[in-house]
Amino acid sequence: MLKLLPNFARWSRAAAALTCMATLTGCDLNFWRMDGHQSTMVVEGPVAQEQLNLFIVTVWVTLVIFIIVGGVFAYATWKFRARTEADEHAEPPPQGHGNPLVELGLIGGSVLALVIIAIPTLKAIWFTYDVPAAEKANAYEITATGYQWWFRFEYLTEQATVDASVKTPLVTSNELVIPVGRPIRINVRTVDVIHSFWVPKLAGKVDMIPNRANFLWLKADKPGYYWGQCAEYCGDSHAVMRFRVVALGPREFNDWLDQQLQTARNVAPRPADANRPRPQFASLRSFRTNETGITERFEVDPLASWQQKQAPEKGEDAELVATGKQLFSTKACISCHTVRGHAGAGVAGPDLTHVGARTTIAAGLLENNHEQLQRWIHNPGAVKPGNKMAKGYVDNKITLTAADEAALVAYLESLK
Amino acid sequence: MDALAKSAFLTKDEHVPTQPKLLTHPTTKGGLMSWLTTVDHKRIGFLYGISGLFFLLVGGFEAMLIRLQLMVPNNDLLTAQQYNTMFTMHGTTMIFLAVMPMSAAFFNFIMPLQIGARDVAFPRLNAFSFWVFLAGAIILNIGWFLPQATHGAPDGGWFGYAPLTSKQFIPKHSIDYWIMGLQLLGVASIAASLNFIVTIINMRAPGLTMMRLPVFVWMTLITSFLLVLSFPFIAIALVEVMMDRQFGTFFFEASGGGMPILWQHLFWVFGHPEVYILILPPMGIVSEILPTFARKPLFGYPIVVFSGACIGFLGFAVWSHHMFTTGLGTIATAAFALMTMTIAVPTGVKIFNWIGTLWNGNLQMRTPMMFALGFVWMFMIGGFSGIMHSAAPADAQQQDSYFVVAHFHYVLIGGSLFGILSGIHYWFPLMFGRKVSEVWGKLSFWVIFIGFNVTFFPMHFLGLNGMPRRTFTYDSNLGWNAANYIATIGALTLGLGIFIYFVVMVYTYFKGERVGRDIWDARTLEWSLPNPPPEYNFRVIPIVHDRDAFWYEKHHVEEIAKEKIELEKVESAHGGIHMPFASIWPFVAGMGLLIGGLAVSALDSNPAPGMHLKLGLSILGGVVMVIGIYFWSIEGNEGYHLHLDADGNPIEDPHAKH
Amino acid sequence: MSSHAASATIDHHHDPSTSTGIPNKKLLLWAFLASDCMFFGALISTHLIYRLHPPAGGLDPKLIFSPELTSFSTFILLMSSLMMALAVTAIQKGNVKSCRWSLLTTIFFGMIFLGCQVYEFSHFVHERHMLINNSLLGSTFYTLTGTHGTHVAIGVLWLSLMYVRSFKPAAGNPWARSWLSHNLLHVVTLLLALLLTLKVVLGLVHALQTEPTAGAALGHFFGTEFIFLAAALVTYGGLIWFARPRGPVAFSEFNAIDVESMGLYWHFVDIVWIVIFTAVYLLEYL
Amino acid sequence: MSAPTSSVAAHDSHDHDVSKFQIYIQIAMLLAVITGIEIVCVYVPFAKWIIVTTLVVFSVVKFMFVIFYFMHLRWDKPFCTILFFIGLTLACGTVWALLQLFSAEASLPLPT
Ligand code: HEA
Ligand code: HEA
Ligand code: HEC
Ligand code: CUA
Ligand SMILES: [Cu+2]
Repeated sequence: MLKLLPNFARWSRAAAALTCMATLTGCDLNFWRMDGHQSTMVVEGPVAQEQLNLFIVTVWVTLVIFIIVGGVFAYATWKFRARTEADEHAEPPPQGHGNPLVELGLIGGSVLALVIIAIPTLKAIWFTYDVPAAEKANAYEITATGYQWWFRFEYLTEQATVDASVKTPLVTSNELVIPVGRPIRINVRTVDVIHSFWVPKLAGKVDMIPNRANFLWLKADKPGYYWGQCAEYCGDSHAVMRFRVVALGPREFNDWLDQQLQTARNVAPRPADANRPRPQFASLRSFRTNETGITERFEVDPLASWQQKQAPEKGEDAELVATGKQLFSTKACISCHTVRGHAGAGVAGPDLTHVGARTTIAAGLLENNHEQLQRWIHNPGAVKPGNKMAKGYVDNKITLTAADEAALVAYLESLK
Repeated sequence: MDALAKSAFLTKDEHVPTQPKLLTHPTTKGGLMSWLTTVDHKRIGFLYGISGLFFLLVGGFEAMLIRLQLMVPNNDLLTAQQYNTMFTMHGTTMIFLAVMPMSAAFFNFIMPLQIGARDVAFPRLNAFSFWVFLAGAIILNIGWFLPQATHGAPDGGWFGYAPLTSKQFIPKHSIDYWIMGLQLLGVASIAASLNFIVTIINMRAPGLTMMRLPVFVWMTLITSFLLVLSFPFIAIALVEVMMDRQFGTFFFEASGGGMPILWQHLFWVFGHPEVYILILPPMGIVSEILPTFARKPLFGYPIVVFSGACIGFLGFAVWSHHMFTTGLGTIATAAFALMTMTIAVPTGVKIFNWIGTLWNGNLQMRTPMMFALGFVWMFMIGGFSGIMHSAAPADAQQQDSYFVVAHFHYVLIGGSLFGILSGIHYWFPLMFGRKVSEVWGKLSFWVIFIGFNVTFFPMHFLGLNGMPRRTFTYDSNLGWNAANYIATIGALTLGLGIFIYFVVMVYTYFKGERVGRDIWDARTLEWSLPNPPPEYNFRVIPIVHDRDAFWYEKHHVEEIAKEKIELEKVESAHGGIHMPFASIWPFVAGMGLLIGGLAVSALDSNPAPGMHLKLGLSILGGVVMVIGIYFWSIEGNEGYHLHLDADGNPIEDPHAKH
Repeated sequence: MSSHAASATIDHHHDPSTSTGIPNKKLLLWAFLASDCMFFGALISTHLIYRLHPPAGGLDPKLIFSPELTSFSTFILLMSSLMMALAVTAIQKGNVKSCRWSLLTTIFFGMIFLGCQVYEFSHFVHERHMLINNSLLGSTFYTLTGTHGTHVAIGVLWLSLMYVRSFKPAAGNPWARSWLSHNLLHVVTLLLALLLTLKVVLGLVHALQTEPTAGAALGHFFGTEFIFLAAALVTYGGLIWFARPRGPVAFSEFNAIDVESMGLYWHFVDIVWIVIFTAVYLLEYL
Repeated sequence: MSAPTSSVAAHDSHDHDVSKFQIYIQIAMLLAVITGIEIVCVYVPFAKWIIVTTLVVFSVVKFMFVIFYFMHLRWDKPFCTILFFIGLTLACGTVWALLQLFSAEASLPLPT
């Protein structure tokens, strides 16, 4: 039996070599690549950068210790192991009990290593906590509120038009648009359970905790489209509670603001044109529960996709949109949603005033296009388990025909 | 004066009246009844061990489902609900029902043997602890077998952050089971730990001073202290959520001014010491195994002991490092970050001393040694990622990401579990008189070792690449596909490894090679016993002359033999070996808690239908428990005396009292 | 061994059968009390945190608490501690009778404390409208003091069992055979007596408070509580009957450790109250 | 049961017994008096911190008297004291830390 052992070792060595080769020659098993949309290793803002720098310090310190300690450990194991039968039965070695000097030295060394980590840690704690004093004046304040399972963003300093006389702070959801180069101070709040606000490329997370006035700050160094996600377990659909941050240059940001501050857009009625093709919706397709909601086209350049979304859809069908607008009221959508300037003052769901100008819906889960919109309003529960809109469908007994859905989608898409 | 007889233990019921029928002591030595009534610390150890291993499989199965779900993006093997239940139960099961009871198994089985005691200080309390543990385990898991819509297994995460656990957000009873289950597990742990503390402090063999205690015993002691001092906090926290859920109080209810953050503090005041509760016993085990197979004493014994105590103490001052992202403010964050870092020092000391133990040794690479060495490697890596977490700003990116998952599985599996698996291998011959085959043992080690690293190493990268934990699904565009796929393959390998491990153990139990006493040429007292050790453990209580007591005995054979004869004479003059009576009452009391606990958590408090049933059953449970405790207290704690023949077999003498 | 019993003196501070000389039970209790410190630490911190950061519009404890009653019950608890200490000294000297009396007094004081608490709670609920589920103050206050009350109640139960235990007949005593049923009945009678007394006294207090004149109060009291009063008297008779001398008992200075460990628990409950009294009640009046 | 470990201790502890009764009564009186003073203290028009400190000192004194005399720590092996004080210190430390944490500005509850 014992002879099997060396064989086994040889096999496993061979297997290990094979696996390494396979991985290296790229069977796409490149698990060490850390450049995804939510990477904390490729960052775009000073807060995340500070956090990354600190992380790198800890990596180096522990790596050096690991190499030293591990080296000695490996050497000891190798050097003093019993190799032969004779070794096995050798006289026991000297029964030494320890050496206080060695211990003290090692303790001293460990403390030193910790000091190397502690200093940048302390520095970073103060730096990442709040907007640096020098930049305070320039900071832009936003309140982010977590809901099961989506995010609401309130621009405290921007007054949006409701009608000629009434203004309210600007509210959007699930896509947070910020100006590049300005520190953003975000108050994080929640209406229900604990959520967490996390845009890895811009800053580490801060939890949204009931009855607690948390905040964080971040800054985007360059224009971009950043992925974010709720990072505290908050119930059924925690995994799909996502959001986006779009950072724009000052001019673009102001343009965007101007557009947002206006009330919802109305599609100008046009003379009926029998030749113009009406938007076609694929006959209702049943999606798999967790089928991906994002297309590859979108992937290539999300920021460009976002910019495209700002312009009105081509070939809008005013009639259809008008029907949709009607349905939006009659089908009780308004009980939860607000479309500023149109109908509805609901606050249980995301603000939909400019929903057509977003790239994603359902809290970053689905791309905002006809298919996904229709998929969403057809049966939100199938897309996002347990979500509150599905519950609303049950309570309010909302039933939509295919034609209703088409109209609603057209309406939603028109809301730029 | 006759000191033995003076013990309050023996003399109290000096004039035993003829016992009423109800109080006759059970004497069966076999069958179910003997297990329900046993007060023998070794048998109780087995009960803990078997339950722990069983729940390791359960928790492992849950882990496999988790990994299979995450194998590919947008997978729908499990629903969101099922997945959330799965990781909650996986975490809770592994920590409270697998690793802790397996540690308790060693505390029970090994610790009294190592200190030269015949039993623990309070044998019936020990049995009670186990039955309460079992009741807690049953309540925790009962939801699997009940309607999922209204009951279901717990799904609030293993640290059950308020207010998600409130009735408003999870109206199902799943959370009630979680609360009650943990509460009972806490009772069990506190009772058991009090017992161990008294045992270690008071029941040591003569000559066994504290600074001669085997390191495993020291770690048992420190762990027990951590348990009795940390569990109260979670107990109170659980009481508070329970009140919130059942009586509408506002402890964690923001609408009434409550602060849910308080739950996090109360939980982690318990939670952090808890992780040291999970690691210190395996550290003790490894500190036994390394010297044995290096064939030299532990390097720097006093420092290892002291650093263990340090870790335990510091463990109470770092809890907020789990809350770095909750907006503690700069000062608190800095304080907890620095405190957390200091823990690296005593822990490092242990690592250095283990390496020092190997140095100049004569290392015999047997299976337990392989697991122990694996432990040191893996724990070190896990410790390093712990240190990375302690840098609070960096942790803002890592918290609740797979980087944390990687960290704690390195310390929990690579640490705790490896330590326990090595302990099983090490003491198997003592427990069953059979030895695991080296080939199969090493095979299982390598499969587990490789599987483990393949599973969890990539998770570091996943975490840094922004994958949050507790997500039942992920999109394919985030660069997480490869690592998740590999991790799942690794997990299957790991599962295979554990499977082999189990099969080998079962095989060995029935068919393994029989071995004699002390097959490892070990150093501590338990190896001086025949295997399996007799009910009474020690024919004569030994006198301890040195730190590695048995090693000393083996090198001073004649002196010890003479001494033993003397001691035996003295002891038999005092009536021989004193044994505690078996008793059914701890079991009865435990079952009362089970019934009451189930009733309280399973039934609705408001409107009527279930109300009477609930009240009735809760009262029934209470009554059964009180009956158990009442009879337990009046049956008295006297025992009987054993007399041995030359071979160490008890001579039948059923009437021998005292 | 029996020769030993005669050899009289035991050292109550040294048990040679253990490694440290501390009896196992005593050590168990001290370790448990260390753990209990953490229990109450958690409860008290919860209460204090919410007192220091109360919700807007929460209840004001100043308008709710009444220092007179609480001071009284604090005093009572202190006295019960004294009696407990005396009980231990008595049994250590082998003075079973004196120990029994001290135990009974301790139980009695403990019951008064519980009575005060029951009264206080019902007063707060009915008169001051502080419920466990209508305010954060109610939640933390009732949970904290209720947990303490539960500790006292367990203590009373333990004391009662110990008191009854002190009648356990010694071997050879003809009563030994029916001891179990006797014991059970004795316990039940004692507990009944305690509960009935509590009920009656609370009834009396209630009557005195609600009725305008003392006469009316008495009338009301007898009207509603007569049955309970009668039952209570019966149980007292029962207790006296159970306590009649019945030959030698198996309760002596060897049981001192049992009484002493129980005492540790009791005193601890008392000092926890000292802390609660200061932190929860007194500080509110500043 | 383990075998005897140390020689039988000298029986000198009995010297205390005679006076114990007296001691207990005196302490009980003292405790009652302190409680009385405490209640009066609350209404004295001194600065708040003085009164709070006084009250805390008083309850610590009561606490110590009870554990050292009524609970015999004074006459017992010091180990009991150590054991209990481990729990006591940790509990006090944790309570203190929690109160501090919740008083930090960042942790105050939301204004309503
Ligand atoms: C066995 C259990 C165990 C152990 C032993 C540890 C040990 C440590 N843990 Fe870990 N931890 C967990 C179990 C454990 N942990 C669990 C379960 C969680 C997650 C809970 C959850 O969220 O679900 C967690 C989470 C966790 C966090 C929170 C992460 C987050 O959620 O944001 C942090 C933060 O500081 C942390 C830190 C540490 C540190 C510093 C140690 C130290 O004790 C490690 C010390 C060891 C070493 C450093 C290695 C050896 C030392 C040397 C060779 C000396 C020289 C080294 C230096 C000088 C650096 N752990
Ligand atoms: C001691 C504790 C312990 C142990 C041993 C383990 C063991 C394992 N754990 Fe886990 N784990 C935790 C404690 C532990 N875990 C905790 C506390 C959490 C956090 C929970 C929370 O967030 O609330 C967690 C969370 C957690 C997650 C994250 C879930 C999420 O956040 O979404 C994952 C994902 O991969 C995981 C995987 C595994 C795997 C693959 C194993 C493997 O080691 C398991 C190996 C064992 C077996 C496989 C069983 C034996 C074999 C068989 C039964 C035979 C055949 C079986 C098959 C091959 C199918 N664990
Ligand atoms: C009971 C309340 C409720 C009703 C009724 C309701 N919704 Fe919603 N809606 C929600 C909630 C809550 C969300 C956010 C869900 C999530 O992402 O978790 C939402 C999300 C949406 C979104 C995605 C918005 C975004 O930015 O992510 C759209 C579009 C939408 N609803 C359209 C509709 C339409 C059309 C109707 C009527 C047919 C409707 N809703 C009815 C509550 C409701
Ligand atoms: Cu919100 Cu997770
Ligand atoms: Cu921790």
